[in-house]
Amino acid sequence: MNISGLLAQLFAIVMALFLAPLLTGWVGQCRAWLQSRTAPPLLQPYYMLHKLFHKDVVLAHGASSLFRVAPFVVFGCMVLACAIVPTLSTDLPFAPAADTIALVGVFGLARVFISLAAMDIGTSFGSLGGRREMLVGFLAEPALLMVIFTTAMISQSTSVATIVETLAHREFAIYPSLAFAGIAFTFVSLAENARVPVDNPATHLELTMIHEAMILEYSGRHLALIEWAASLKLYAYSCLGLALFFPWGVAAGDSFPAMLAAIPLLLLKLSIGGFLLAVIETVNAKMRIFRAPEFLGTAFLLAVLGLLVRLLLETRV
Amino acid sequence: MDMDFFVLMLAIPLISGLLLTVVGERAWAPNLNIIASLGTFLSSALLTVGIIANGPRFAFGELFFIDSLNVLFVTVTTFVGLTTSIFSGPYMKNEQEHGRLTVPRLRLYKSMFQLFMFTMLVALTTNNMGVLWVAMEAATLTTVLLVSLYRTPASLEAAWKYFILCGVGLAQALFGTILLYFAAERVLGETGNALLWTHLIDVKGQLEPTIMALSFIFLLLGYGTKVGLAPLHNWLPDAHAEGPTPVSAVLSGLLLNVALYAILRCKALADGAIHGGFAGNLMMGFGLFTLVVAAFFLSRQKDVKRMFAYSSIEHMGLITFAFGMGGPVANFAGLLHMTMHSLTKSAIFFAVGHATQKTGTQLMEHIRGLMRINPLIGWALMLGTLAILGMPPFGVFAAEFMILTHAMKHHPWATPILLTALGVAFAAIFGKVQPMVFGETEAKPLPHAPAITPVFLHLALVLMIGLYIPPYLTRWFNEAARMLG
Amino acid sequence: MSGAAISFSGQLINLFASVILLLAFAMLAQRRVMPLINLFALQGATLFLSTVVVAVSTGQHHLYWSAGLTLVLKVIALPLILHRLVRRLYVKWEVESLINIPTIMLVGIGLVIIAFNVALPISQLSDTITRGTLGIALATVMLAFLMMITRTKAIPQVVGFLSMENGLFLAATSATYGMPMVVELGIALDVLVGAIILGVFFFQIRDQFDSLDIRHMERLKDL
Amino acid sequence: MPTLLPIDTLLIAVCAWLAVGLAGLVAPRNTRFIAKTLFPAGALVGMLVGFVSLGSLGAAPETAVLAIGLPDLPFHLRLDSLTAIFGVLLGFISVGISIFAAGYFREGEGTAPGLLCLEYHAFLASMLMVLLADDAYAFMVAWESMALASFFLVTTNHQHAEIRRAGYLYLLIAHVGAISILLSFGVMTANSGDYTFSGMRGQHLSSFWASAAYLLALFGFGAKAGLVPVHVWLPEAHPAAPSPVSAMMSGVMLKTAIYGLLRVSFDLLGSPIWWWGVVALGVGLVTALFGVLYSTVQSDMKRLLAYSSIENIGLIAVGIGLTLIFHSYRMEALAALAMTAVLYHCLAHAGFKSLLFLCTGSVLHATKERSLGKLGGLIHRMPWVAWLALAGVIASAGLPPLSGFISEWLLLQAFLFSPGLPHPWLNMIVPVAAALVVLVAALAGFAMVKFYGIIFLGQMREESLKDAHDAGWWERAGLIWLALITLCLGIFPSSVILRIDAATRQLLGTGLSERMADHGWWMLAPISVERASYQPLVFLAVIVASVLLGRQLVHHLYHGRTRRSAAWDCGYFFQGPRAQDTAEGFSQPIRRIFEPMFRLTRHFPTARDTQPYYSVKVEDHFWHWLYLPLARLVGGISGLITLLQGGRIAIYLLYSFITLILLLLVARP
Repeated sequence: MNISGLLAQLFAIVMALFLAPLLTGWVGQCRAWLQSRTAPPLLQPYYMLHKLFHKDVVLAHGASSLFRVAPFVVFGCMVLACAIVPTLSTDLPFAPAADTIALVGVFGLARVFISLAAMDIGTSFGSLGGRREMLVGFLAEPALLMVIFTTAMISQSTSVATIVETLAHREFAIYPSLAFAGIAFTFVSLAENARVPVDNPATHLELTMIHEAMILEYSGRHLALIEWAASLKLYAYSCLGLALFFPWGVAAGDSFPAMLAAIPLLLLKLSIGGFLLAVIETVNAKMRIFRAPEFLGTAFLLAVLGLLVRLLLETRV
Repeated sequence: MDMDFFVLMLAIPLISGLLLTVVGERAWAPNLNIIASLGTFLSSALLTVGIIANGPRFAFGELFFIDSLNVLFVTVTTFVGLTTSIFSGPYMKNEQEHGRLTVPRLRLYKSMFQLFMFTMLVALTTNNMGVLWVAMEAATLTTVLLVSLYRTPASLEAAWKYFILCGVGLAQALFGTILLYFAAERVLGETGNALLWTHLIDVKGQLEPTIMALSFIFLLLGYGTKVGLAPLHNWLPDAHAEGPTPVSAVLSGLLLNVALYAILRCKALADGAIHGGFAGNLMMGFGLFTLVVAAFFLSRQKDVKRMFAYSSIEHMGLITFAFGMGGPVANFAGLLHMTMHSLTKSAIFFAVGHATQKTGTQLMEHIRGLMRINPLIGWALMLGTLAILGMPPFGVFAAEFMILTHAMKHHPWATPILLTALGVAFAAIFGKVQPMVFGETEAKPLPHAPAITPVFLHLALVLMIGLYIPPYLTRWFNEAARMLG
Repeated sequence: MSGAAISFSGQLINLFASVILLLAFAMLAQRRVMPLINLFALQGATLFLSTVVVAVSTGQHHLYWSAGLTLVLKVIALPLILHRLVRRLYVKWEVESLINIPTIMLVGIGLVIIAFNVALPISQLSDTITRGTLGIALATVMLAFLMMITRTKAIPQVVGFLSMENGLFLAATSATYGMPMVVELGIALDVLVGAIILGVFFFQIRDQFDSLDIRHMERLKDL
Repeated sequence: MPTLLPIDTLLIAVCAWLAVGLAGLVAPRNTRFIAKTLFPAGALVGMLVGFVSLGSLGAAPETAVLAIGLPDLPFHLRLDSLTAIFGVLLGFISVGISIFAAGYFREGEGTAPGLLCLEYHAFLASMLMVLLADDAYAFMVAWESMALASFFLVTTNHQHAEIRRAGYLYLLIAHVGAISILLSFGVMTANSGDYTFSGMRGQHLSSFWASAAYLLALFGFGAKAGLVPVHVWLPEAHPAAPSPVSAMMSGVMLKTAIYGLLRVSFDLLGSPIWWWGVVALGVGLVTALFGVLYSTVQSDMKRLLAYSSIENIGLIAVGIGLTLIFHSYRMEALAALAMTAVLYHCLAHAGFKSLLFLCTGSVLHATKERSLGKLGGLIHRMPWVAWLALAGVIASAGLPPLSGFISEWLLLQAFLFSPGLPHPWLNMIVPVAAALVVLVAALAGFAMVKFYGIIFLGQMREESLKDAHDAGWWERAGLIWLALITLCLGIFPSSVILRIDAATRQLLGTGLSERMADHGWWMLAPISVERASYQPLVFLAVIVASVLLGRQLVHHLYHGRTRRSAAWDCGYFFQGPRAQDTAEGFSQPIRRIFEPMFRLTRHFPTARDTQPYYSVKVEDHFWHWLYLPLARLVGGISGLITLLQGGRIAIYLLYSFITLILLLLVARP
C-alpha cells in the first residue's frame, strides 16, 4: 500500500459518492421518459439531499440512540461497498479487504441496521417494513451468493478484483453459466434495491411499502444519509454487475491515467444499465409481497442452475 | 484366631435372635438389635481380614469353608445388615406410632431379622451343598414371617405367594442337589464328603456330564426363583412391596445375592463337568431375558417399592448375565456389580422408606416434592436412583462398563439387547423418581428424625468405588473372581 | 447293564414306587379335602415302606433314620396337623379345580412320559438296586407340581407341596440311598417348621379373607 | 524440583474448581460469600485454564495416568492441541459466565446457592475432564458427570412441571447418547480389550466396523450437541435452566460434543470414508435449516436462542462433513480450511451465544419475563445490556466485522473450492449444500433481528417494563468480557487461526499456517490473496471512519439540530404498544413460506366472536413422527409384558413348570 494507491482508492470512493445520486437521477429521468411524464432534472437527487441536510431532524419520542446511529452505519457500509467493488481499477488497496462474500456481508450488515432502526420507534409500519426487508434479504442473499459462486468458480477466486481480471483480461471465452447467473443477478438487484416488481421506491401506499415503510420516521440529515446510502447501493450493485458480467475497460493498476481512461466507459455502461433498469421497472407491475419469495426463489434456482451448468459443461474441457 | 471370629459371627445373630424372641419388647431391644448387628459386622470384618491375609479356611471340620469369595458376600451381608438395623430403629418407631405395628410384632421383627442374618451367613459359609439348601429354605421361612409382618390382606397375599413359589423353587433345587449328590457319589464313593463343595471342586472334571446338566437345570431354576430370574420372579415384587421397608432392603440387597451365590457355587461345578459353556449359556439366557422383561415392567409401575423391586430383578438379570459370561473380568464385574447393587439398592429402600412414611403412601403419584419435605431424603433418593441407573461417577457404572465392554468383546449380539433394556429402564425409573423428588408438596415432618446416615454412607462407598477401587479391594475381588473360574 | 434279573427287594421297591405314582395320580383326581390328606398320608407310608426295604436290602443304617423321619413327619405329624386345621378352619369339603379332572389326568400322563425320558439316561448310569425309580420320583414331583397349579384352595395346594417333598425323598433314596444325615435332618426340620408356619398362616388368611380360597389372593398384580 | 507441566496445571484447575464448588457447601445459604467470592474464584481458575491451554497449543502432547478409575484401566489423561483449543474455549468463556454469575445468582431462587455453586463448578470440572480424558472409562465418567451436573443445574427451579419435564428429557437423551458413545468405543477397541485412546488409535478396523463406530459416535455426540432428530431436549432444557447455565450449556457443553466427534472421527478412527462426510453434511444441513426456521418462529426468547444453537451446531456438523470428505480424498489443504472453519465456529459460537444467553438472563432478572410478547423497548432502560447484546446479535447473524462472519466465510471458502472432488455426485451436491448454508445464515439474520428488535426496540409492551433496571456491574463485566471475545475473534482472525492451526495440524497433518504466515496479522487469506482475502480491521476502520467523518462533516457543513415529536400515527389516533408487531407477527412470512416444515395449530377469530383472538402454536414434527411413536411402542411392549404378572399364583407356578419342562426337553450340554 502506498500513497498513490491510497489516493486512487480515495478517488474511487469520492467518485462513487458523487456519481451515485446521479445514477439515481438518471434512472428516474429515464422512467419518466418511458412513462411519458415530464422528467425531473437529472440533478434532482442532489437538490433533495441538500434540502434534507438543511432540515431539522424530528425524532419520535420513542427513538433510541440506535435509531440515530443507524443511518451513519448504513451509509458507512455503503461507502465501504463502493470502495470494494472495482469501478475504475481492480488493483486498489482496499480490494483485498473484502471479497465478494464479505461484500454480501456488508449489505447484510446494513440491512440488519436499517431493519432494527425501523423497529425502534415501535409503530406498526416500522416493524412491518423491517420484517419485509429481512424477508427479501434472506431470499436474496443466497441467490446473490450463488451468482458470485458461479463467477468465483470460473476464476477460482472470490476476490472481486481477481474475478474481474480473469474475465476481462484473459482470452475471451463464452460461459453459458454466466447467462444464468446474469439473469439471477438482475432479479436480486431489483429486489435488493427496492425496485419494481418487488418494491416501488416511488410509492407511499403503506401496504405495499418495504423500504419506505422502514424509513417513515426518518427526517432531516438522517433521511438524507439513508437516501444517499440507497443511491450508493444502487451504484455498488450496478458496478458489481458490470464488473462480473461486463468487466471490459476496468483498469488493471492504480495509475491515475489508466483510471481516468476508464471513467468514460464506466459512465457509458452505467447509463445503459440505468436505462435498462428503467425499462424493467416500466414494463413490470409491482407484485404482491408474497409473490416476492417466488420471484427470488426463481433467482436462486437460476443461480444454482448456473453453478451446475458451470460444473457440468465447463469444468471438463 | 480367625475361627473365633467366625464362630462369633455365627453365634451373635443366632443367640441375639433367640434372645430377642424373649426380651424383644424391652425399650432397649432396638439397641440390642443394632449392637448385635455391629458385633456381627465387626467379627465378619476381622474374619475377612484374616482370610484375605492367610487364605481359605475350614471350620467345624469341613462343614464350613471360607474363602475370599464367600467372605465378600459375608462382608456385604453383615454390613448392610448393620446399616439396616440402624435404619430400622427410627423407622419402626414411626410405624408403631402410626399404629401399623404392635409391640409383639416388633419383637417378632427383631428376632426374625437376626435369625434371617444367621441363616444367610450359614448359607454363605457352609461347605455342604445340602446344608446350603437347608439354610436357604430356613432363610425363606424367616423372611416369610417378615414379609407378612403387617398382617394386612396384601402382605399375607404376598407372603403366601412368596412361600409357595419359593418353596416350589427350592424343591427343585433340592432335586438338583440330590442329582448332584448322585453324580458325586459315583466319584467320591458313599462317604459323607460327597456333598462337600471343596471335595466336589477337586473332582469336578470327573463328574458325569449328563447328570450334572440335569442337576444344574434344577439348581438354576430352584435358586434362580429366589434370585428373581424371569419368568420365576413373580413373588419378588409382591414381597418387596408389601413387607416393611427394612425387609425390602435386605431382601433386595442380601437375599438375592445369597441365592446367586448358591448358583455360582453350582456353576463352578457344572463348568468343570460339562464343557462348552452349558451353564454359562443358560445363565446368560436367563440373565438377558430377565433384564429385558424387568426393564419393560418398570414403566407400568405405580408403587415405588414395587418399582425398585423390579429394578432389583433387572440388576440381578444383568449380574447373572455377567457371571454367565464367565472369566476373570466378567466375574470381577459381576461381583462388583452385585456389591454396588446391594449398597445402592438398600440405600434407595432406606430413602424410599422415609419418603413413604412422610407421605403416608407408596403410590408414586402421591409422593411429591421430597426435596421440600426433607432435602437430605430427596437428594438421597435422587442420587441413589441415578447411581442404580448406572450413571457415572457411581460404582454401578464401573461394573456396567466392565460388563458391557466384556459383552461387546465376546458376545456382541447381546449388546443391543443389553443397551435397549438399560435405556428403557432409565427412562422408566427416572421418569417416575424425578417428580417424586422435585416439585411442591404439603406433607408434614415425622415425629422421629430419619436415620439418614446409612443412606449416605452407602452412597459414599458407591461413589468412591466408581472413581477409585483401592488395590486391596481389587486384589480381593480378583481372588474371588478367580475362585469362580 | 442288560437283562440282569432284578432281585426281589428291587421288585418290591419298584412296586412301592409304582404305588407312590399311583397315589400321586389319585391325589390329582381327588375332589375332597379329607381323603386328599389321607391319600397323602398313604403316600408317606408307602415311601416309608420303600425306604425300609432299601435300608434292609442294602444295609445302609442311616436309611433307618430316614425312614423313621418319614414315618413320624409324613405319615403321622403332618396329616394330623392338616386334619386338625381342616376341622378348626371349617373348610368346605369340596376341592375345586381350575381345570376339569380328565384333562389334568391326560396332562399328567404326558408329564410321566417326559419324566421317564428325562430320567432314563441317568438311571442307566446308576448301579443301585433302586435306579428304575428315579423316573417315578421325578414324575411324582411333577404331578405334585401340577396339582399345586390346578388347585384353588390353600390346603390342597400345601398338600401338593408336601407331596412334592415325598417325591424328592423317593428320589434321594432311589438314586443315592439317601442324603447325608445332617442334610436329611435339616430338610426334615425345615419341612416341619414350614408346616407350622403354614398352619399359622391359614388362620391369618382365613381372618383376613374369610376363606382359604386362593382366588381371593389375586390383588397384587401389574395388569 | 519437578517442573509443573501444563497438564498438571489443568488437573490442579479441575481440583480447584471442585474445591470452589465444595466450599459452597460450607455456607450454602450465604449468598454474598458464594456470589462475590466463590464465583469470581471460579472465574480466576477459568482464566488459568484458558491461558495454560493457550500456551500448550502446538506443544507436544503430554500424558498422565491417575491412580483412580478401574483396576486395569486407570484414568489416562492427555493434553494435545485438540484438547487445548477446546480448553481455551472452556477457560475463557467460563471466565465471562462466572463473572456474570457472580452478579446473577441471588437468594430465594429454587436450589440453595451453595448447592448451585457446587453443581456449577462440578459442571466446569467435568467438562475439563472430558477434554483431558484419554481412555473410554475416564471419558464416560467425565461425560456423564457433566450430564448430571448440568441436569441438576437445569432443574434448579424444579417447582415447575415443564422444567422437570425438560430435565427428564435432557438426561434421558443424554444417557441414550452416552450409551451409544460407549458402544462406539467398544467397537473401536476391536476386541483388543484396550480401552485407552492410544489403544484405539492403533487398531485397524475394517471399513464396516469403522463405519459402525463412526455412526454410533455421530449419534451419541449428536444427541449431546443437538443434531436432528435428537435435538428435542435442547429447546426444552435451555430455557428451563438459569441463564448462566444456559450460556454454559449452549456455549461450552455443546462444543464438548463437537470435540468428541472430532476426536473420534479424525483422531481415533484414522482414515475416514467419503460417505461419512456426506452423512455429517446431510445431517448438519437438515439440523441447521431446521434450527434456524424454528428459531425464527419462537416467542420465548431463550427458546429462540436454543434453536439458534441447534442451527449453529448444524453448521459445525456441515463443516465436519466437508472436512471428512476432503480428508478422505486426501485434499488436505481444503480439509484444513474446513476444519479451521469448524474450530473457528466453535469458538465464535461459544462467545456470542453465551453472550446472548447472559443478556436474556439480565432481561429476565429485570423484567421477570421470558415471553417476547411481553417485552420491548428495553434499550431505554437497559442500555448496557442492549448495546452489548447487539454485538452478539450481529455475530450470530453472521455479519462482518464480528466473529460469526469469519467462520461462515471460511466455511463458504471451503465449499467454493470443492470442485475437483473425484466423485461426480459430490461435485453436484456440495454447491447446493453451500447454497443452503447461505440460506441458513440469512435466516439467522432474520431470527436475530426479531430477537433484538422485539426485546430491546420499539415501545414497551407491558407497563411493568418501565421499572426494569440495567444489569449490575458484575453482570456487565461478564457481558463485556464475552463481547470483547466476540470482537477480537472478528477482528484478528489471522492470529486466532495461527493458534487453531496446531489442532488442525494434529488432526489432519497439515494446516493453514504456511500460507497464512506470509500475510500480515491484519489479513485473512487462507489460500492466497488472489483467491480470497478479508481484512476485518480495514473493514471496521472504513465503517467507523465514515460514521465519524460523516457525522462531523454533516454537523460542520450543516447543523446538528434535533427536535422531538410524536411518531407519525398514520391518521389513526391510537398508536399504543399493542399496535406493534408481535413476535408471532414478525415471523409470519417464515411460517407462510415454510409452512410444511412446521406443525401448526392456529385459531382464527371469526366475525361472530365476542372475544376474538388469534393464536398460533408451532410444534416440532419430530416429536410426533419419532418420539411419540417410540414412547407408544415401549408402552405397548411393556403392556404385553405386564401380562406376566397377572396376580394368580397358579399361573405363576405354571410359568415355573413350563420353564422346567422346556429346559428338560431342550437344554442339552
